[in-house]
Amino acid sequence: IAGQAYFDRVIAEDSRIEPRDWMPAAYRRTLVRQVSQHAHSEIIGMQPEANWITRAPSLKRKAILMAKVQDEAGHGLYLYSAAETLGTPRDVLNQQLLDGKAKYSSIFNYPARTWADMGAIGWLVDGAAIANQVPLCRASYGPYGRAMVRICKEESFHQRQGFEILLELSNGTPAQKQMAQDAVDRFYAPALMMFGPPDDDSPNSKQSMAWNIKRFSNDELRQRFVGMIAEQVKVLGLTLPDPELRYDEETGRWIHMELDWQEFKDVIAGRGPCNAQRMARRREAHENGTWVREAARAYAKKQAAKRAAEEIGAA
Amino acid sequence: IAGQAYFDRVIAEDSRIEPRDWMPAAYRRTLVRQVSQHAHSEIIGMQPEANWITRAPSLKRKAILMAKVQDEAGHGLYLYSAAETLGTPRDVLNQQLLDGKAKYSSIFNYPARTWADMGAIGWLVDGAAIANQVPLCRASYGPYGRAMVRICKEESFHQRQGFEILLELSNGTPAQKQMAQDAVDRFYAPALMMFGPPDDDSPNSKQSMAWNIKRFSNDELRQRFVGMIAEQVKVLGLTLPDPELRYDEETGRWIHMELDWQEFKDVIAGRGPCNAQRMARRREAHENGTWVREAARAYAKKQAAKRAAEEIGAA
Amino acid sequence: TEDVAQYALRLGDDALILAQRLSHWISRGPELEEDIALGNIALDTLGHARSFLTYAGHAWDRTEDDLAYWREEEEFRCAWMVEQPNGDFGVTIARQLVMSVYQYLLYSKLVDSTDATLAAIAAKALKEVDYHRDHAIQWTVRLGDGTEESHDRMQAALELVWPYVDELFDDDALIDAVGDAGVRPSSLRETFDAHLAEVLAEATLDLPDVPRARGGGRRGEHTEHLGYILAEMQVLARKHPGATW
Amino acid sequence: TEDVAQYALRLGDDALILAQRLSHWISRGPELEEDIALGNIALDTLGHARSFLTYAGHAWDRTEDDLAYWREEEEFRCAWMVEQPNGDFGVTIARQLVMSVYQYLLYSKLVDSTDATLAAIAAKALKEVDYHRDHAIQWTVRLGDGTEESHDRMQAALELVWPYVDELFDDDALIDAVGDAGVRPSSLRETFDAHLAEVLAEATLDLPDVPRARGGGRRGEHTEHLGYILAEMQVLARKHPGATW
Repeated sequence: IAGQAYFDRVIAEDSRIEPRDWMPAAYRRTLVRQVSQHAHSEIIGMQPEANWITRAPSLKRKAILMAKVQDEAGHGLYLYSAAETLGTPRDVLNQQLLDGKAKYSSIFNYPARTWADMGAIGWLVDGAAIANQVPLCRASYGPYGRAMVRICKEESFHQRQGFEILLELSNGTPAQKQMAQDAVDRFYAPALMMFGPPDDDSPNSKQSMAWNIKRFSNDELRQRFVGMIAEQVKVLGLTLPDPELRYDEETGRWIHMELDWQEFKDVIAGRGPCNAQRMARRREAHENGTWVREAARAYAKKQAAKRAAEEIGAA
Repeated sequence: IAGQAYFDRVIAEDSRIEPRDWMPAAYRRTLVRQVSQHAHSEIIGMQPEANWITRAPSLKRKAILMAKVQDEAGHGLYLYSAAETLGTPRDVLNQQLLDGKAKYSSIFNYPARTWADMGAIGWLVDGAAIANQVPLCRASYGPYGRAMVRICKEESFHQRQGFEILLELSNGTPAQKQMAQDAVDRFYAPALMMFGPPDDDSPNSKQSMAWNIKRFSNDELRQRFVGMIAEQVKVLGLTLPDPELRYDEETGRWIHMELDWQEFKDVIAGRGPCNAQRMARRREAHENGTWVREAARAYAKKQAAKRAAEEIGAA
Repeated sequence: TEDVAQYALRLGDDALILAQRLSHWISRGPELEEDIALGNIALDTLGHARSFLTYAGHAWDRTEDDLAYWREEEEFRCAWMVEQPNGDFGVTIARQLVMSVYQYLLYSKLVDSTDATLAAIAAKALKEVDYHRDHAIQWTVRLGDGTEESHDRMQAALELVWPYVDELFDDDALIDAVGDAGVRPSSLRETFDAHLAEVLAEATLDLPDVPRARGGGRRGEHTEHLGYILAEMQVLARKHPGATW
Repeated sequence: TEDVAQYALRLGDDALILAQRLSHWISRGPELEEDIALGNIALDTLGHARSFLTYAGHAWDRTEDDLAYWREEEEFRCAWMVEQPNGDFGVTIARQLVMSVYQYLLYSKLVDSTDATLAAIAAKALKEVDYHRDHAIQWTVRLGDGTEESHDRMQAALELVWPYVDELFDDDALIDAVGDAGVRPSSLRETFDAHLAEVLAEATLDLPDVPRARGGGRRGEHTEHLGYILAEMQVLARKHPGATW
């Protein structure tokens, strides 16, 4: 069997679709969008952390942070590769980002104002990312799932490092502890919003779940994450800025405060704190690199021509 | 009478040559070289001081320093105008600077490493410049002499400000006083070398003096300057790094240490601390400004064409 | 009063950070005349900053230098516009166009402040800002209607700074509190828009259509740029606590 | 010994400041692969800095962080080459070409140091620097023999950094004092020149003919750039004396 029937069976068996398999156009489109958005998020996500590399307060932390931001570039690469297996080349995807036609995770439109943000981003942002991504390791599209496995492993390492930064600050001077608490206060709500709008306002989720791309609903993932950090924050000796946070024994669910979905929509619409800055920086890097990429292409062409001439000469 | 005879009489009467007067080609050449070198020195001389504008330690000092560096740009403008009256346009002179064909005062190839250098540059470098320039106010070429009058007035204001910076530092904390002494130590010898090589090694001086451009020999100016700062340094509560410095009652002259003329030649030949940096910065500013200058020219042309069309229409 | 001091602090911080940014151009301008012009503008603007900060500091027994050198990032009250990097000459001109027109309109009203000191500072600043405005407009027109390259660069420059325009005109509780001692930013917007539209039309440039950045400078929430600006501006003063210069 | 510590300090400062400069490229590279490559090189180089500074610090009971964050400008011992601004990608590659070949030759000899720690650090660093060298050479050739624009830019980049080459190979009293524990810089010059000549020939680039800058980094006399580098690098650590991170 082939075509739709094969695809349906693979999905029904919770098995994997591979690049050469037939797949519905909408499935392909959805995946290209999701995987490339994820890739773009890794790339734009380098910026808030790169902002502190040159100012990291110890050489050890500087090294860890450099390695982390570099890992993100690596994640971007895997994900663009996964997206390319679906037929859209990386430069097309990159152009969509530069043109503002493709989205990236809106969390990266928040500024990294202090060193403690390196902790909060690691702990909360990477933490939410992992909660989102661990189920994606079983995504029905093979290359995506496999990329996710590798990424999740590194992300959980990053999350531990973020936690460690906050722990060190929390056990440090009063000013350091204040810095840590302030960062957690600023990143808590944006991190919760990373799971997307509430289930009753998330129209695409159902289809993604039917295709075995998404495995849990936004709200399920969110409340699971909130439960996790509610425990971890105690170890940190800090608090979460959520007076309503509690575990509801009856439903077995975590209850958290109402989130400001208007803010979420504003940031997605480009009205966040750093949207313009992030895009400007990305475009600038791309433009400044044009002559370099052109040179690399021209050189490769010359070399290929030379090799071809040699082969003819040798023949 | 006209031509050589008129020129000779003007020189003999210690009167002034004006742009439209006949003058010997060598006189014109000498003046173009001297005046443009002087202009270039003002322009390059902005750099060591501009280096501290953004870091000036008080808002008042920041304002004074900004005003001073801006004055130097103004001096550059007067001097280029004076040079232009001799027939060489500013963009030609500027290109000579950018191409490394024209010189500028080698003192500006020394770095401004600390804030105290703002004091030392004002007191010693501007001080030496004034000692050089006051006699130039009577230079036989009118536009040059008149530009010098205006410049000297401002320079002596700058020198006082430099002295004031050092005085404040000298009366400040031990670290500030040390910073001041260190700056004086570094700028003393280079400032003395600003008067040029010793008289017996200064072949062009004689002709310049005959033409009433130069009025005193290098060594005369130098020892006069050294006498002046030898007195002023006591008020500052600092010392000059010259164990041999003394007033010789017999000859009525100040004696100072032997200067390192090899260093002087090295710096002139481009091997100073900042020659490459200064030129790179000037070229970069020029290149970055190309599109702006082109735009201004294009706009002026369009406007002129519009006005011409309107006049035709009105006629 | 505390409110007036806080208000003066905003105006002072806008001017201070703008002057700091502009001063970087001295010795780097596209031509000698611009080294002088931008230097002049920076110097004027620094002067305004000093007046406003000195006045604000009276309320807390702090000098202009205490406020400039010894506050932390989150204690600054400047708008995001002035924190934007210089970019190329076009970006600096775009930022100047916005800031000089904004400050011109603001000071034009502030001369009628019920607070005599603010009114006096504004009166002095107004004449200077009028020149800054003229300078920025002339260059906007020249670059916009110059070459194809300069047109494109100037248009791109406007797009870059435009997200930060709206914040300048945001009202907030402090504006209510200062009342007639200050100027309500929103009240300047219409004139600003009309003026800018005229300039951009003459410059053959399009009004950018880009979303606003959130802003937050008036609450001490700044862009990622401010930390770098302050690190440089404050480094020397902070190495010598208690010293005078 | 004090001499060996001073010698390690030089090597450490070269690596530290170079890493600081390089790290600025992360998230700004011409393509994603270069964000990763330059990030890797910066990270390796920072690692070398940490080893050398930790070792140097033993002599004075100071940690790597004491040395990185709490020394003043004139206490640093880096060469002027590493203080040079990144410029465009070509300038960074030109600086990398010089530094990676220099460090490769230096560490190749330092593995035979009579000081076991220096020898061990060099042995580890050597493998990494070999990759850095390869990266810089490949890009030099690609840019030199790429397009006309890239050729011109790369040639200009070489001219920009070349005045700072000679200082790297200057001997001085400390080199005499450390003897066989260190490497005599002048002894590396011939191989360096030969190697560079080969690379530039392949890249169709000319060896720059420009006068050397005086130098003085080994004596604590630095370019005007270092103050800015340190202001940024040290700002946070210095705001929290005694804190751990």
